[in-house]
Amino acid sequence: MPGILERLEAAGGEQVVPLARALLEGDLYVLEASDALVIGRSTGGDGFALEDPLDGTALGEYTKADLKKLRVNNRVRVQLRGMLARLTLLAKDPAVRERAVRNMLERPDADSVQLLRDAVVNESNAGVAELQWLVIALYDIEHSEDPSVRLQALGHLDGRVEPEVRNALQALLAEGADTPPQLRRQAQTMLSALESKIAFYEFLETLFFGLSLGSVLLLIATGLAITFGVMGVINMAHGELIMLGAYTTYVVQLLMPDHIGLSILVAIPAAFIVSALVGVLIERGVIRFLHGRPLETLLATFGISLVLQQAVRTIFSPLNRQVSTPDWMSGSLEFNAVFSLTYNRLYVLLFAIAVFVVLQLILKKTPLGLQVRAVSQNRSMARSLGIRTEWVDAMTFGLGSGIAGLAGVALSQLTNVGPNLGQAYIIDSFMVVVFGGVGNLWGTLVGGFTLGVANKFLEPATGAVLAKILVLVFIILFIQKWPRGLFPQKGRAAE
Amino acid sequence: MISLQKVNQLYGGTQILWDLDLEIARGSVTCIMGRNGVGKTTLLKCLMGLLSIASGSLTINGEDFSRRSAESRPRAGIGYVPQGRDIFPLLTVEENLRTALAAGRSPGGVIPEKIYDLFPVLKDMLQRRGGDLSGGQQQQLAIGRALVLQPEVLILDEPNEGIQPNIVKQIGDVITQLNQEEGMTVVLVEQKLGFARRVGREFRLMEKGRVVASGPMTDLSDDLIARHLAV
Amino acid sequence: MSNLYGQFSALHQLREKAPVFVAVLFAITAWASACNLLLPEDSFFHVSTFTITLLGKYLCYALLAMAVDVVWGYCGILSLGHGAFFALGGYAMGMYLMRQIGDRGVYGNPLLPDFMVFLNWEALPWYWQGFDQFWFAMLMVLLVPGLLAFAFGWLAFRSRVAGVYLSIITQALTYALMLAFFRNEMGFGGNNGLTDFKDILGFDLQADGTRVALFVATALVLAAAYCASQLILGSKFGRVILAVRDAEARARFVGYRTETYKVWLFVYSAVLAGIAGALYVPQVGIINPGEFSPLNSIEIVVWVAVGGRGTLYGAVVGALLVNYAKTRFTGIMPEAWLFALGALFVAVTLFLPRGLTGLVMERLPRREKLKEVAA
Amino acid sequence: MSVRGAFGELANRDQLWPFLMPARGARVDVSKQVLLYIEDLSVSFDGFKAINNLNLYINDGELRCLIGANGAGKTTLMDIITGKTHPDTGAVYFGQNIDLLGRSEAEIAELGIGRKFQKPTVFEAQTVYANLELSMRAEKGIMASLGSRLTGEKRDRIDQVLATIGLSDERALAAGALSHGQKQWLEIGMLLIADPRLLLVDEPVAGMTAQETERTAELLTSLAGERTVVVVEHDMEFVRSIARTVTVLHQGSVLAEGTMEQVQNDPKVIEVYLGDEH
Amino acid sequence: ADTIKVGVLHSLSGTMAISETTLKDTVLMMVEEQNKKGGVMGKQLEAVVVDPASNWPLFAEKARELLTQDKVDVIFGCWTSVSRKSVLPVIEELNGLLFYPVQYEGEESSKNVFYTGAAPNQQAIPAVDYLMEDFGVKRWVLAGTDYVYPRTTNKILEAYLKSKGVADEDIMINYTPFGHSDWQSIVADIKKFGSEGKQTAVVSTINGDANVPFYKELGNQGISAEDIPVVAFSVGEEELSGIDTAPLVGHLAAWNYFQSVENDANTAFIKQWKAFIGDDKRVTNDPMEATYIGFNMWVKAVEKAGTTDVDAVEDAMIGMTTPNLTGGVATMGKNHHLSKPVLIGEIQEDGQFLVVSETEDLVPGDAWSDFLPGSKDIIADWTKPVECGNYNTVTKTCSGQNY
Ligand SMILES: Nc1ncnc2c1ncn2[C@@H]1O[C@H](COP(=O)(O)OP(=O)(O)OP(=O)(O)O)[C@@H](O)[C@H]1O
Ligand SMILES: Nc1ncnc2c1ncn2[C@@H]1O[C@H](COP(=O)(O)OP(=O)(O)OP(=O)(O)O)[C@@H](O)[C@H]1O
Ligand SMILES: NC(N)=O
Ligand SMILES: [Mg+2]
Ligand SMILES: [Mg+2]
Repeated sequence: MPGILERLEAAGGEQVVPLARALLEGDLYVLEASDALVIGRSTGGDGFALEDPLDGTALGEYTKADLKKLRVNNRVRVQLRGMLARLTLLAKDPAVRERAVRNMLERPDADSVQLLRDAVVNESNAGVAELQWLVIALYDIEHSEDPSVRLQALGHLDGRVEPEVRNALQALLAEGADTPPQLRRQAQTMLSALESKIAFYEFLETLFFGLSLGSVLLLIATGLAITFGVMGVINMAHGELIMLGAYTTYVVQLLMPDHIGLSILVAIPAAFIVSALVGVLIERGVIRFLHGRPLETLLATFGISLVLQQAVRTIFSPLNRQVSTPDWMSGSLEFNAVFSLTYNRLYVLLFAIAVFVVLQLILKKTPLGLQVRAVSQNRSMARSLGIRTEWVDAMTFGLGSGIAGLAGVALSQLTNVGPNLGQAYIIDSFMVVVFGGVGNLWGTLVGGFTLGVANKFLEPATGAVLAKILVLVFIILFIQKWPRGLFPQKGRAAE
Repeated sequence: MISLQKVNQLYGGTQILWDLDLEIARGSVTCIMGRNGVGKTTLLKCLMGLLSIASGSLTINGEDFSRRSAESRPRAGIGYVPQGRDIFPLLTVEENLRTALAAGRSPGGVIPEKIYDLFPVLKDMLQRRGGDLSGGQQQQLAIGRALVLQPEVLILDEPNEGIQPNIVKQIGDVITQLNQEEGMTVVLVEQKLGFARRVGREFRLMEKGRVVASGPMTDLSDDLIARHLAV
Repeated sequence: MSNLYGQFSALHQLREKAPVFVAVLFAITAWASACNLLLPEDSFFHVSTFTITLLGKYLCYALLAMAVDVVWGYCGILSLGHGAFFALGGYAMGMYLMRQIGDRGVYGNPLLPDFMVFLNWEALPWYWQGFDQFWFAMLMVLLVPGLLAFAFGWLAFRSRVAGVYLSIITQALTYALMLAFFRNEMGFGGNNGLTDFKDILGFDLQADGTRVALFVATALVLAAAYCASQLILGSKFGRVILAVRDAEARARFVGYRTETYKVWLFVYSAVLAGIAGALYVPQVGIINPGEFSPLNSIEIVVWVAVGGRGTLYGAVVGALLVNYAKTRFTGIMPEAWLFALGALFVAVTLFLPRGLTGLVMERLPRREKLKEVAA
Repeated sequence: MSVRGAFGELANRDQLWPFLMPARGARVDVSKQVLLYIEDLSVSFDGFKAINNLNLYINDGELRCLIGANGAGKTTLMDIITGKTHPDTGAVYFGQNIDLLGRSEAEIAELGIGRKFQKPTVFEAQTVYANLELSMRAEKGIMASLGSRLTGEKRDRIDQVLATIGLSDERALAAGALSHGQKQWLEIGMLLIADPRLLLVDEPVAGMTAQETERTAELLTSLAGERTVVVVEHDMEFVRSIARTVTVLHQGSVLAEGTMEQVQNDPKVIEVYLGDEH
Repeated sequence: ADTIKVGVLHSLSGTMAISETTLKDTVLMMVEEQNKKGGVMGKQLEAVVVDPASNWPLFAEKARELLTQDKVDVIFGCWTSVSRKSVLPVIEELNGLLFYPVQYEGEESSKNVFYTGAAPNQQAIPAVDYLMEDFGVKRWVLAGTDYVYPRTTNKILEAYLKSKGVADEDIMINYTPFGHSDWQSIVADIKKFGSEGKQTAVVSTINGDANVPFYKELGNQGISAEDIPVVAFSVGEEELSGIDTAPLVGHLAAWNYFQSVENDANTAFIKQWKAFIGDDKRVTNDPMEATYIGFNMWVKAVEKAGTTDVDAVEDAMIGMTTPNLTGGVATMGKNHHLSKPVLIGEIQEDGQFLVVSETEDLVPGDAWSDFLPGSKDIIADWTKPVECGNYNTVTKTCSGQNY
């Protein structure tokens, strides 16, 4: 195969780009009937629309059975990429050109650099040109014998944070004593500047990781902050309600396989409703008989969680289910070569905050918020004031459960959708609610983010396992000092 | 307007109310008296639907309420100030008052200003937690909260427990005022004779879960008191 | 609140019932042991070694449940981390059993347990010293859970951590320990834990005689613990404990240093749990960090609730019943047993608010029936 | 101490673990006839001054009535004396020598300061009898309660108190099942049986009938002299019937102090507390 | 008895149900199939299924129940090593027979157990060799879940890599807790580690549940297989069926079987499985093949021995051969481990693997690793005259036997 690719590149020039791309992306097929190479684009289900790999003419619709996929492995992929980079170096679209140059960053070879030297003089886009100079400079620093060329090349590295830059500088500094001192000095100052820059971005990155972990904690704990924090139900089935939300996402995707991007948006209300309904069912069926016996709710909801888990195992099988990530949630938002934020985490973070805000509004702006607190503080008095306690209980539990469902949607984008999903999160969610202070939503918010950030700043130093242990120990010690969490209920009655 | 006939009530195995009969007339101020533990609070809780009655009937405004939920009482215009006040401790004073809006009897869903006129201290403390208030302040809050309902009948269980004298007097005045100016029916459990005599128009004496004597307040003789209230 | 009013008289009844409990326990133990050892295997009345080990395991769980009931049922301390004390007791015993293997391990190293050999440990860590002595190991069975409980309780109760806050930090405690014991660096065999035990005090662990002896020992310990707990809780100490459960602040104003009471009760309970763990390990043949799992601890609480909280024998009955149900259900309905178990838990809460023993006790005559008021 | 002596002491069942025993407080020094000193006391909650620069002295053996508007800080004052609330500034001394601040509730109770709460608080799940047993003056340490027996003497004492508070028939009833007034009595009983040096009684007659009020008055008066009693009440008849010295609190400080007569006619007191009727 | 009882000891609930349920179904399928063929020695097989619920002590209890109450003749079961360790004393005490179908860390050979999954030398080492030779990998991240299998495998790999001249600073070892779900920092670290100019690869011994978030994070942080390939030992077709595979294409796994291997036996097996389970989308995987081989070998051994008696079957098993599903023949070694081909596959978009490398010969399973100092000198040989699972060839002693 490699030999063939080189010949293709030499012979075809830019014409083979679509073919190479299709091969790279796994869209290249052999039409069994004619043994012709074709590009196939799935039209949903088993159908494929075929086109000619060279001129793009449509060849009609075929089914999977008519086609044989051309499989490639990593080695071929690496080669294809290099080839595409070289072929598209002069493409019209600056973005394509930029991608092509970027591809050469890692290990520029003499041929490619020569291509670049030719291209850079005619490059109209400043950004692309800069990148091209960077590749050339990296090559020169590594290979040139002439100190002045190398010094000049160093100038092109200024202000860049690509890891290749750092490697080049380090390599230069690691050279023997015959490197001119001026060059060394220059490289040294650039390297320290670069490193402090990278350290800063690493700090930002860790912070984001922490906030992102915090947002997951917040999401899983928010529902519990209501059912447990406000209503006082020790809801061991909370994790399973999250799980139901995730499975709902899966089912929604099954129902609309061609609209993965949209399906997540549909799944949000769907998961809320499914989990909320199950929550209302649990409340009406079990919890309402346990008023004033909060500890017993632990036992009952533990039983319910077992049943829900096994039910999911029976219906969906014990295997994990596949939930796809829509395109708009994949990849990352790149600020520069060392700092980027992954989209899925970013959306989850925004989503968590949005859920929190909406919930606050519901609790603050509708009578429900006041009534549920009244009911939880003194049920019979609430009834004597005309509060429909049964309705309030059902709605509140439904709300908390629905939010658990929303957490499930988010988690389906981050982790396994399987019967054990809930168990994996139940402990953490209780931890966050208690750490923040039972009955205080702001506590849950601050608690979630604090634990997330603490965890992520510890992790690089201690490793993931120890970080987790340390956070737990921290919670234990924290509670000793603040026995009612971060935001305790105050006043005479709280004692 | 409130009528109980042959009401029996049990806590588990112990019977507290025995074939109890009670009539409360519209516009009256009725004072229920009796020693500790005779079942006064229990009677009021049955009235409010907080305890279910084993047998007997309870009608309010001619409607049968003996099997209706507690929530239906405030909707029918019954306000309740329980013994021990039952303030929501973690809600602010304002929120405590707002809870009573749930019955939907306050026009526009706002707290009537007159409550602050009656109990100015509440206005000063609107943002304090109910549970932090002193006992007497809580009592005022409890009455205020019942009044947010705009009730036709106001039921008070020992409203003067722990209240400073000038406010006791004020509460008495409020009750009288509400009764006379708005025609509110008042049912009052009270141990202190002086207050009962001053505010009550009718009395009912209870003994061991039964009403054993009743009549207009003027008929409450020393003899009756000695017989039913002395220890 | 529901089951509180009857408590006190129940306590008196229990004092009458202690001999009954012990007698029943001994009768079953003696009968099962005799039928296992004396009767031929094909006899209809033969009790298999399987049943004996099973019963032994259940009794360990019963002891553990009792330990939880002592703090939860009587003092209102809902510990969601009692599995930690159980597991620590178990590890102490496991370390002794491990050292007993000596050079009979697969690598034949006389000092290092197998898992240390193949992960290239050079020497025995200091905290493994002394565990070759039975007395030392037994001391640790009591001391390690006891000290942990003391340190934890002293911190928590002194700062007046209570209610769910306490429950959740006990959970954090066991969770942290689980993660720590999972770490191979800890030197406790990582997630595989300690296993492949050979003998205890020189007796072969796989011999029927040893099994029966362990089973009988467990029964004896359970009976002793029952009586001890009964005595403690029946004394004025017990009434102070109940007072702490119901109105801790009031108890302080009466002059009781409630935190001291709680700490010692907690330590007592942790030691019971540790003993249970130590008895458990030789009978099931393995101890691993899974025992620290928070869900395990929650399950213990569930046993107690099913049996009936606040009555020691209730905890015992609950542990036996739930575990028997688990054994049976996982065998006869492997795919659906969780439905059955889950439904059992829900049903017990809904229909038997005082647990199974509550149901039985309610049927007993001459009990005052005082029920809660809606207030 | 000889080794044998030390061993003997250790072997003594009641003394087995000396370090587990609560240190019994030093004797109260009342050489100046004053039992309770409260000086420059202030406490605020979220910026609200509940006690404001309060000075108050209670003499040994006195029966003092404390009155004042709802929210004047009477209960808060008791909270501070009994160790429940920590003041921002000020000093509270029991006798000449014992600083109460910084001591735990239990320590203060052990010193002989007993309290009845405004809202009756009893051990609801336990019988009336057990409530009294628990409150009895005795060693409150762990070992002591493990080994504690109800001697005939103690039983007589409980019976006596039961009779005093009129709950002899309810002795086996769970305290939670008592009516409000009965709980009040039970709590008074718990106070009596603890045999304290200083009794702080917060609204003892709330919810009691006239006769019961009278009985309470008699009881409290009979206690004074040997013990010191501080009573908070709003029932003026009751106060009148027992009071020798009355202190009026207002907004966290002393507004007036004197005999009932003096206080009753103080225009400031009439304005903020009594109303014009009295 | 008129039937031969086959015990099935796989978790159907709890954390391991996700993996083990499939194996339970596989055994049931094999039993059904065998019964259709007339059973074994003319007797029908009867499967006895129990649920040890991912609870390790419960595994021991259930094993005892199967052997003493149900009196099964053989047990197919266990997945995690800890469950096997828990069951082992019981099986040895009662002289039972266990077939263990999962790749594991080695360092064990029991008279009563046949290990039909891979030992480390049948998975890890060939995978590393492939990456080193064919892909030019110079830096290594050994990432694993913190438990004994990854620890041991990584110990072996570390020793192996160092013997190949890899420097200390070119090896990064990282452990995470079970079910770890927040991989942001670790993936970022890997990215940094891999951006220092040398071709880097990740050798993953990450356990089941933690894999999905791990791969998702890799994809999102833009690490493709061409940049930093990940070769996994615990990710097979079944795990992939729960993952959106698009971002994973090109990452690798090393197994002894892939569903995609084209071969008549395999095609038949896949068809039979899909029919049995009633789901056209269900996949097959390596532990299933191991179960298949184990089962067939056991049947053959019973027929050869003419009895289900454990000792006789054990003797008959050694040297027994049966076709595997990749076109070769599996042979049971004297150390109770199988000889297996080692396949390296790249993940494809459809969740299947494209085989990119395959060992020329079958690799015999090595119970005791040559790369661990403690076990270099130990061998297992269950034939006369050694008859020992851990025989020290230097001291000529046999240690740690329990039967
Ligand atoms: N939850 C309960 N369980 C059992 N008995 C109860 C309960 N609550 C009250 N009682 C009993 O019912 C009787 C009546 O109580 P209730 O509270 O109605 O008395 P009351 O007349 O209001 O007395 P008070 O003047 O003291 O408030 C009392 O004897 C009391 O012991
Ligand atoms: N923990 C607290 N948090 C906030 N405010 C408090 C707290 N404790 C007391 N207060 C406030 O301090 C003031 C004094 O309360 P206190 O209970 O001492 O009054 P009191 O004199 O006992 O009144 P009453 O006669 O009505 O019982 C009140 O206004 C109360 O709201
Ligand atoms: N053997 C394993 N994968 O635990
Ligand atoms: Mg009452
Ligand atoms: Mg007060």
